Amino acid sequence: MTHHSIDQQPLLDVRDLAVSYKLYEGVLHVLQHMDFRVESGERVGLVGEAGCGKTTLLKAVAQILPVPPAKIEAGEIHFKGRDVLDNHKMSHRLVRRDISMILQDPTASLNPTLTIRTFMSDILKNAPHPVSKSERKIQMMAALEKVSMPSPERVLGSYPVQLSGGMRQRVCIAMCLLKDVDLLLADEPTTSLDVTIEKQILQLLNVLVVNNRKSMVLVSHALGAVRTMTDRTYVMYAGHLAESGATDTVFDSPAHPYTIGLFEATPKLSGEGVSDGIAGEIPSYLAPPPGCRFAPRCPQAMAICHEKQPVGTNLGNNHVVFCWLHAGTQEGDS
Amino acid sequence: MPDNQNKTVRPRWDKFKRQWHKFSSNRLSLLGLIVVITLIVLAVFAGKIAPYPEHAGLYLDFQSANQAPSLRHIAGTDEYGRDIFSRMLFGLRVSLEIGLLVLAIGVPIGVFLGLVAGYMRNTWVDTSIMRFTDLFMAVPPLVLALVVVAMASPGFFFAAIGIAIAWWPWYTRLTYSLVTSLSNEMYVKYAELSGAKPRHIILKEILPNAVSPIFTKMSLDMGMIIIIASSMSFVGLGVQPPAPSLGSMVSNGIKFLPEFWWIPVFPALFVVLIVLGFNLVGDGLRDVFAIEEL
Amino acid sequence: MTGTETKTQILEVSNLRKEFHTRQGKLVAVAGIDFAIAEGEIYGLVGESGSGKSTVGSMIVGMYASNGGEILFKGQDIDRPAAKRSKDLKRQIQLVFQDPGGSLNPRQTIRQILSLPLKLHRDLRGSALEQAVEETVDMVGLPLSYLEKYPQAIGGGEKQLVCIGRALAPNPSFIVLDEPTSALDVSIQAKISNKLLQLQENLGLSYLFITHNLCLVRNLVERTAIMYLGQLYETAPTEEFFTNPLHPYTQMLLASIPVMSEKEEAYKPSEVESVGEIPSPIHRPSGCGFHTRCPFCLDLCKTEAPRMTEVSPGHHVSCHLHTDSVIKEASRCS
Amino acid sequence: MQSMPVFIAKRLLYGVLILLVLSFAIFSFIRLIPGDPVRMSLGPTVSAEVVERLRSELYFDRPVPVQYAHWLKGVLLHGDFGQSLYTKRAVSADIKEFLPRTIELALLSAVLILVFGILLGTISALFRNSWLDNTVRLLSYLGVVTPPYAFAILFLLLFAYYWRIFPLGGMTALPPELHTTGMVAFDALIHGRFDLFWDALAHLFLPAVSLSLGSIAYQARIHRSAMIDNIGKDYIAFAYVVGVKRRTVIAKHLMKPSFIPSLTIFGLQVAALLGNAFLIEVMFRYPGFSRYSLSVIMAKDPYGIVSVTLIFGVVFAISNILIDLGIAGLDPRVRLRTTE
Repeated sequence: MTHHSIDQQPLLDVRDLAVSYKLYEGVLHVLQHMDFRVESGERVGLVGEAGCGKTTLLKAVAQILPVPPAKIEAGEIHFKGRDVLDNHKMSHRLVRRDISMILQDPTASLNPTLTIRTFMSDILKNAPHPVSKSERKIQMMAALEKVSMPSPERVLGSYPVQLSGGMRQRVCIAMCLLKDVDLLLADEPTTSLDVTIEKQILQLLNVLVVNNRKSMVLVSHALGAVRTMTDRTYVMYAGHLAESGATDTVFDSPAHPYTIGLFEATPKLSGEGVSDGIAGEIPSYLAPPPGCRFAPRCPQAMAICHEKQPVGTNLGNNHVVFCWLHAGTQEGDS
Repeated sequence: MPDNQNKTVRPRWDKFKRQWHKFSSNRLSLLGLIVVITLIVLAVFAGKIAPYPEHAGLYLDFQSANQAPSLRHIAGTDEYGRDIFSRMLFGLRVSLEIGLLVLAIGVPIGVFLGLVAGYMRNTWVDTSIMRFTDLFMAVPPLVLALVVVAMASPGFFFAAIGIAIAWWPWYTRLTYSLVTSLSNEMYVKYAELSGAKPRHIILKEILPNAVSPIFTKMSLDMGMIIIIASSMSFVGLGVQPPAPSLGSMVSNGIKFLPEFWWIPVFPALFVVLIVLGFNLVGDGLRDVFAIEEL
Repeated sequence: MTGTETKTQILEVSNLRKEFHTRQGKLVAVAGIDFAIAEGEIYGLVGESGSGKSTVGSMIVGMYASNGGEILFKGQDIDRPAAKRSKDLKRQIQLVFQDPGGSLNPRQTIRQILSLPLKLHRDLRGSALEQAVEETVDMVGLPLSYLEKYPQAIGGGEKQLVCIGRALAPNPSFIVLDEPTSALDVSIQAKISNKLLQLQENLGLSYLFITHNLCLVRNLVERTAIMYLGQLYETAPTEEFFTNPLHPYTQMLLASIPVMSEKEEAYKPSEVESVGEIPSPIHRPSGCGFHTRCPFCLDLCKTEAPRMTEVSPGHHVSCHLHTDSVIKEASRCS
Repeated sequence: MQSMPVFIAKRLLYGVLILLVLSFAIFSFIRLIPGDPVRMSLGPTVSAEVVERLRSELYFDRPVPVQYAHWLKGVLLHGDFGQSLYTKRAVSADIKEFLPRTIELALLSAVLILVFGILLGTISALFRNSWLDNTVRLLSYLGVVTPPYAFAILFLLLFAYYWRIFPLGGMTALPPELHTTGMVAFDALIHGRFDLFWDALAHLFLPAVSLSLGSIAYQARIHRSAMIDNIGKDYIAFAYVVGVKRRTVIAKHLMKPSFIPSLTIFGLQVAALLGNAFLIEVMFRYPGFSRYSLSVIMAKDPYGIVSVTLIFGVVFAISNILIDLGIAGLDPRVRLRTTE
């Protein structure tokens, strides 16, 4: 994906976003200096371990952050050229109309007290052009068939408890399809599913996005899924960006020590043995390291890493890495 | 992660300090604690603090009957000329005593049966204990307490017994559900697999994790029991006159409404204050422990 | 049937069955399986949710007895709950659970947690106990200061190290590892896996490694067995298992794994698409349990369950396609 | 598999069984403690012969189990709850007269608790941390810690003595001449006697409010926290994200699951309500079943006490079953669990 040019406006442009959570123990500075971009028709991957702020970023974009305890401290979120954080009714409507999100746990995403039919018709009742009951039924069935749901009629009358995990996630995707969105945010859509079902769901998502020329953000702990399904990838660590670039570049020649460590730590199907992993654990957000947040675990950390947060260095082709090791190797424009 | 190499770490104390910090950072909880401590001090030293300690019992001084609140009698006097404030302090002592007595009887029984039934789940022991518990929950608690007290004899001791009889099943239920869910915890399973004795499993693995909810409930219940005990005095089945009890002070005072409003109103407000104190503390505890469980 | 004949078997399982009675009906969790683990071997048991793999582990450690079959440990029958096992047997077989957070008592310090097995199994008291506890934390590579901490105060990987320490403290000879790294981040998973390998080698332990993660198995274990709906479908030395997978289910699983590089893609059988859902173990399909999803399903598969056959030394498959060459000619079902 | 009616029948049967055991225990207890209720009831002047005759009429000269069996036979076969030594009437007649009045009072209070508890809780949750929320929370805190008799005093003082908006107590000012169901206000309403209806309602109002305020406060607190708990749930976020209207999310997706804990707690409120009715009926001199029960209990009237306990138990059990049915109706998980 190299067709990014300055004059073309990205579909989603997150600039310098900072989000914190205020808890009993204190303030958790989760996201900081987050820059994130999705072009029209682009599939973007977001990679990082549990608790690194991936979900927070997506929820901030979809405007479903639980406020309080969450708080947007700084930054802008531009969607279709409009800063949607301006708290304007129009921005809200824009986000609701054109962005959908699949959450990690399909069981938690579906209201346990409502049937699938009730939930789906509530969505349709809010469509810009309300339709009759029979038309709604047709649309619901069509959406369920699009996600290759076996026996959609029966599913419509079911409560979520009566469906398997895979079927629940299909239902969630079908619900996202009921409105014609431009951007689909998929937050670990397959983490709670078995690997054979994961494959089916990922394939389904990919087909739906590619065929309808939608944009998608795919967050996944399954690095392989991000590799095969996205054009560009962001790597996050502890609420900070570690590196970003074209997916192939990031996977073939990772530059950030965290990315390298993460990829090495992932067990390979080709059987290359077990790596040592990365020493230490994720820092506490209550008192994160003042410099690079990865510095305490980084095998190559220098003095400056513990003091100052690294700035982005463009290694070429928009492969940007936030690491002091690469500072000074700048190539082209930043 | 830098390691704390300090050799003299005292984990229990650290944990207590952390919990205390959370508790005291909520001003309402702190206020509740201050209220409760003040009340306890007042109750313990009622004999020294009360301006007219002799008014606690049988005492007649019709000349100073039904006096409005003044500097001499800050809560006024009742129909026998007794200082209401002094009587309130002794009534407070009775209320706290009854609350403690009910908990002292009800909680050990309830928790013990809950532990046994929960640990011996799906055996005849479990079934019989829980059926027995149902028996005591088949009628509203106040009804059961009233029946028990009336059948025995009205007074401080049987009022406490009556309330305790209606109260312990709630602790059995709570403990039972705690034990049932804690028994599924992997650390309990591990201890069982390792051949730890039931005593160890119940006392060391399960009970410490069940203590905070039980303790929180006790604090919240203290207020509730004081209300119930005062209600029983109110209908004449609690502490018998001339011993002062807040409930009977209120009920006797009603007939003097509205002219001598202070006779029932101050004792009633006092009950509200006592219950408020214990509830604030209980809610504070619940917050602290809920956070701690995360 | 047994595996490698040259080594002595530490654990032999034959025709093991376990049923549970649920409100919906009888659930057959384990439907008659056979396998054997050699002294000093790491044996991988792989399966998706509902395959019954954890139930097998639970029976070995004595959480409950089976409903039929045999578990031999060092030649001695141990098929009964832990309460009825000898003290020495309880010491020799240890286990590590999936969720390190949930398997440590939050009201006990690490010292108290580690003391329990030492007291119960080795009857240590006083300074001998203290010394043994210190040796244990040292063995798993945690600092001594951790002894006075509560589990909530340490990281997920560190908690799992404590669990491993607890399992090792009584000097066992066999450890059941039930998804020991699934709840951990990839970078920490690698560290724990490494530690497990190192300890196994140093102490001459045997492991039963239960997991859903095929990539992990590939790099960690010597022999791999695959389970589906309570039955073993294929077992082989790990290298053989991944280079020459024979059972259609194995192939489907391998094909479903999202991988990180083209090199790994080469190990994925491409012709098998993932279809269908895992049937409920309460309503098991007749014949071969996999026939509802199998792309090569024969008429015979629907009526008759296949039996384990050795196709090459140490490689066993339970599939009609590999049992009887005559059947292969029979008609394929639609 | 079992169907809903079977489930209810099982629950009822178990409830009855428990109540029989309890009433037997209580009955034995009264009969075994020292003291002669017959002599107490008739007074010291009556001759021993009369006392003996009455004792024999009441089966009190037989062993305790026989006495109980006799009483139970009467209850089950003829709806005869025995003779009250306190009112000197058939207990069943007393029940018929007094119980409907207390049920009317309790029903009115229950409606107040549900409506206002849930309303206040909802407002509080939706405007979290606003001045409105803080006010509701403060008031509900005060409500929870105030004993019902304190409310009664406050209302009597303000609304009955000073402002004279409501009557001081009693059941009606007009003669309560209708006896269709025994519930005075209800009977007046179905007969179109609006003068009597307003009269009865005015007499019911302060008792019902005093009885329900504490529970309203508690109910509001529980409903608020249930709603706040659910607001943070993924399914609410998901409903917004897929485009359900805000109003629908609140009124349906948020409200329905929040009712489940709320309704569970309502069961406890009913228990408190039935217990506290004693105080309220005494304070407002309301001639209901609770006041009657209190007199019977105080008089140690054996057949009175068992009958009263049994009736309270039955009312309590029915209300619990209704609440459980309500929960099952809201929560398909419960429904599927109980019917499978």
